[in-house]
Amino acid sequence: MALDNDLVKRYKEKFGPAILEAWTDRKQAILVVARELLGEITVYSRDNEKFDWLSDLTAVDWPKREKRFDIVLNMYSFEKNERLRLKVQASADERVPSVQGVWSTANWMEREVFDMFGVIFEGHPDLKRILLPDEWQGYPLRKDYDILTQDTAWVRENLGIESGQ
Amino acid sequence: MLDQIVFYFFSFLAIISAILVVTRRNVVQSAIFLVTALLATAGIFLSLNAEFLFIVQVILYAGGIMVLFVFVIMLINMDVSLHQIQFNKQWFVGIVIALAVGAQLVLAVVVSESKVSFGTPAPASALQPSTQLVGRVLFNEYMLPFEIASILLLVAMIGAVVMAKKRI
Amino acid sequence: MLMNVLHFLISIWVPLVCAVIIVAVLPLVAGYIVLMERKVMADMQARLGPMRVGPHGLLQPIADAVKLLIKEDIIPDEADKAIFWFAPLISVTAAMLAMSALAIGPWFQIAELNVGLLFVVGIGALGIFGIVLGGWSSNSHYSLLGALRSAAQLVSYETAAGMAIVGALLLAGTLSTREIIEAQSDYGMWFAFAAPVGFFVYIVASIAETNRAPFDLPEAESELVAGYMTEYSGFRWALYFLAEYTNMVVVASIATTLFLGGWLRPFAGTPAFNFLDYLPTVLMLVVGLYCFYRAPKQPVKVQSLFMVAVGLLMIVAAVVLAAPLIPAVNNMLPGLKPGLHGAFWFLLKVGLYIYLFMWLRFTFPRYRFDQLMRLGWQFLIPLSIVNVMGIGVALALHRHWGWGHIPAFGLTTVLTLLAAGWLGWAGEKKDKEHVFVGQE
Amino acid sequence: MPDERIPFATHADQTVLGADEIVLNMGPQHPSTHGVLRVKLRLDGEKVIGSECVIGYLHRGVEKIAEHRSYQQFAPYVDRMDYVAAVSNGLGYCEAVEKLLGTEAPPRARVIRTILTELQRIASHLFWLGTHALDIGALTPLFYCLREREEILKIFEKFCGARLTTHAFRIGGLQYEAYDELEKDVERFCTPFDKRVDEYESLLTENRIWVGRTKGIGILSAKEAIDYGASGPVLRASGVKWDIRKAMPYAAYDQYKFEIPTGKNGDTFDRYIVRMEEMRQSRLICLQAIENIPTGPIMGKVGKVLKPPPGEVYHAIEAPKGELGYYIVSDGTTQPYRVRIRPPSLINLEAFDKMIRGHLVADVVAIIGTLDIVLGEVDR
Repeated sequence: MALDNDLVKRYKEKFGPAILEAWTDRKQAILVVARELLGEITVYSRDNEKFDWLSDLTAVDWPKREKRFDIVLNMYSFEKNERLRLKVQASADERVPSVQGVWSTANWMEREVFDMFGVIFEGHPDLKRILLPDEWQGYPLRKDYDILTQDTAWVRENLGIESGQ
Repeated sequence: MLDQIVFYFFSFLAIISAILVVTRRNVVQSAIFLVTALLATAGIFLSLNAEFLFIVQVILYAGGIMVLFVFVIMLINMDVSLHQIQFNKQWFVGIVIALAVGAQLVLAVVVSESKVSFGTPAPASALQPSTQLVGRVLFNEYMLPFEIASILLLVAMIGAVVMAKKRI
Repeated sequence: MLMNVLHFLISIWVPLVCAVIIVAVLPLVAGYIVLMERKVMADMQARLGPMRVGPHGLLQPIADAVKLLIKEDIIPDEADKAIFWFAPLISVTAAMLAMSALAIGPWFQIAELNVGLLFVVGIGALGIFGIVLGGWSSNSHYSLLGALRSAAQLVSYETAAGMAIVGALLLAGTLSTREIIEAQSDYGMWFAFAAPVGFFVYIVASIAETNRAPFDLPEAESELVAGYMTEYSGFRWALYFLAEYTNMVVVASIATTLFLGGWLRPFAGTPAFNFLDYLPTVLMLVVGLYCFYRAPKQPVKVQSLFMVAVGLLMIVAAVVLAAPLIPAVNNMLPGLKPGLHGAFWFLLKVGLYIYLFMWLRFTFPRYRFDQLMRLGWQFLIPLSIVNVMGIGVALALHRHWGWGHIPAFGLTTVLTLLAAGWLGWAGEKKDKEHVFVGQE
Repeated sequence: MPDERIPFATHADQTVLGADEIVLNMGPQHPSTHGVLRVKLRLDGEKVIGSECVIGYLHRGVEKIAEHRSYQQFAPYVDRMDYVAAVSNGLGYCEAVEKLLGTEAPPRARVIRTILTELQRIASHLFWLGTHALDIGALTPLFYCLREREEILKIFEKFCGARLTTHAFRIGGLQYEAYDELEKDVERFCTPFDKRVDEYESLLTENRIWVGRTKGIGILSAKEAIDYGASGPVLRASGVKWDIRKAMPYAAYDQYKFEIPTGKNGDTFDRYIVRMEEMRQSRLICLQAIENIPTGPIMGKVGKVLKPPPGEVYHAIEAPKGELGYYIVSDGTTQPYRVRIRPPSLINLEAFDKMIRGHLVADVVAIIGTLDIVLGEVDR
């Protein structure tokens, strides 16, 4: 359901074409914004719209789309008691501006997204794997990642036999 | 007889550990042998019934000063000194001086024994308890030197604090 | 010459036997203190503690010792082998040597030294070498940090403990352990009542010196794994534990000797309390009868038998303790009563003191290192110095102005407590001004 | 042969005093890192001047597993994240999927869910208190806490047969009717429980050592807490009065009266006080809930095969550790397209570096303890 309330109007007024889409899903507000302006939009959200708490930052992979990744930011405002979801789309070789400078908490969340999806965040101070070992190959939460590939490769390399899986 | 055995045992222990202190390269081992030497000396005091001296030796030197030594040694970087080659090798001068001092000592003993009579030493077991005596002498006859020494130590302590602490 | 040696040996047979008893029995005692600790802990934490080996876990220490003996003795590759090897021995030797000048009852003393108490304190402090060298030679960060903490802690609290001891020594006027106890008999009161502040300082300092909670930082398992013992295993590790528990016995014995009247019975000078003489016998009897009562309820027959054996042992002990109370026996062997009952009272007091340690351990959280140091240097050491001055004043009032004991000591104790209050208040105030580093 | 050992690691740069920095590694096998957390500390003497948490030792790829399971099949997996508070995890997941389906659990199921979740909060806080106190050196509270937690686990066992990883709820409601004495059991546990909390407090709150070890340690101001995304007791102890149970009520929380305890200084002591008070409030909620459990069905109208319409939902609940969020994307099939779990432990742990700087090594365990992390949830 398309969303067109005061909030969206304010965003559109401020950033114009950078607000690509706005709708609600299960009564939850979602804004899709331009990737390049993510930094400015988050600062505006935090300071002017009082969405001062970043509760979550994650990604979703849609391999069939041209821009396969959705970077999803869940923000919350203590003042308004309201959540807002920002989405940015990026293709595999596009860089997403880091929001680590806006919310310190984004540091590890972006590392996790990099770890799991291979999305590179521009301006992140220490972008490296967080949950998986540093030498891990591939990005597990991508839809085209096959757990067995890595598994068989590991077994072949370390045990010298063919994996039975 | 037994006294002599005890005495020679402690003396040899002290001398051997003292030699090891200066010849060991590993600082920690040197420190341990220094403790042994000090304790052996303390043992000689004890065999002479000088209990107070004995315990002062143990508490102050072995217990107090050496703990600080070991403490400091552990904190410094030991591998540096282990690999250094000593550059001021002056064995010759050292030996000459040592021989000279030794000869003087021997001479002194020989000369004095012929001139001065020491008298026979009292058997150790006949001595009075020494702690009270030491205390009394220290606080009556040598009151002033004792107090001067304490003040000196106090000054040293305050100085150390001032030097160590930038801001008081 | 052979005759000489023989003669010498005959002349020292009592101390020799005592020494053998101490060396042979202390490891066992340490094992049972561990068991007692686990039982006390279990009791305070609403559980049972060891129950499997022997009835009520009575054989647990022996099982533990066997386990530790047959365990592999691991020496890290990077360790300084020789020092790693003998460091625990230093600790144990120092702790056991310290026992030699202590008088457990008028009969049982290895060496009556003119400087007895100084000897105990000085030799006991040598154990620190074992800790420092062990920690250093393990070549591990945890060990080294633990050893450094331990050394710093021992040196700091040694000072406070020493000053607390000086207070009691002023009262006694001697360093010999035996004469100190006799002095308390002359005063008609234990020094714990004449110098309560000194006693308090000594309790705190002795806990810190033996690395017990709440001052167990050198081996704080949640921070430094096991401190200086981290790399040790098997019997070498057990030796450190033996040293620690022996040290506990040593400090408890010092406290008993100095402040709790040594082998003296409570109210030793008051005939109205003479019924307390029967307490040792009654206590042993009660324990023995309880063993008999519990014996049939043990699940295994061997355990029942063992329980009966323990009960019998207790009854025998009761009979032995009761013997000097019979006038005929007492007339025949007049030394028996002070000897046996003295040892009983001494050990009882030591046990209660150790129980206090355990109680505190299971009640309090752990101090942090800087807090520990602040407590030692800024509170306990000044307080112990004030305490010494207070006792000096009291003695002067008593000897030169003829005050009674109670007004003289009462007055100075109140003054010392005031000083303690001021010290605590000032420290608190300083704490509040303290800026936390992460918080500028 | 001179030995070439280095008594102190001295690779780091020199500080002003000329003393060497040490790098101390804590964990992953360390008694007080609550599992397999590894912390690299840069020390100047005993002072911590920097830290880095190395996590992932318990990573099981829960989010990937979700993409290959049906909605119901995935429900037991979430119990394995925060295994100290499995019921809360289950509640969050079930409610998120219900929201995605556009249904709601019937009132009776919601009240029972509330009771069990609050009991779980008490159990989780008890376990936190015991281990936190143990880390700081107080041995005894742990056993008292486990004694009470045991009672709660017994109730769980009676309710669903499992004690730890309960899988107590089903999508749409409950699978089984509550057993007969549930109300009585809960009442028997809750009535004396406030006295028990007082008992724990009497061991710790006034204790000088405890206060000395926790006051002023690991301070997180309200602004910093928000910046670091902290939630739950960590956020509330910093003075932000925010609780999802009040702000965006779920289950049956809108029916009950309770307070949100907050702290002032945001230090370890305040977090301790906040959690203690939360246990009391949870007890009150339980007592209110058992007074009036509505009758009726326990399972809503959901089919055997769940096919939520395409779309996405983010649903968060107030787990014992903080905001536990589920972001589920559906593509209209029986399996979720993407499940993102927002783990409160992980995000609270992120503030660790900020909190530890300038403190001593001994405070590391205090701060890890006060963050109340469960590595199963941090690593997922």
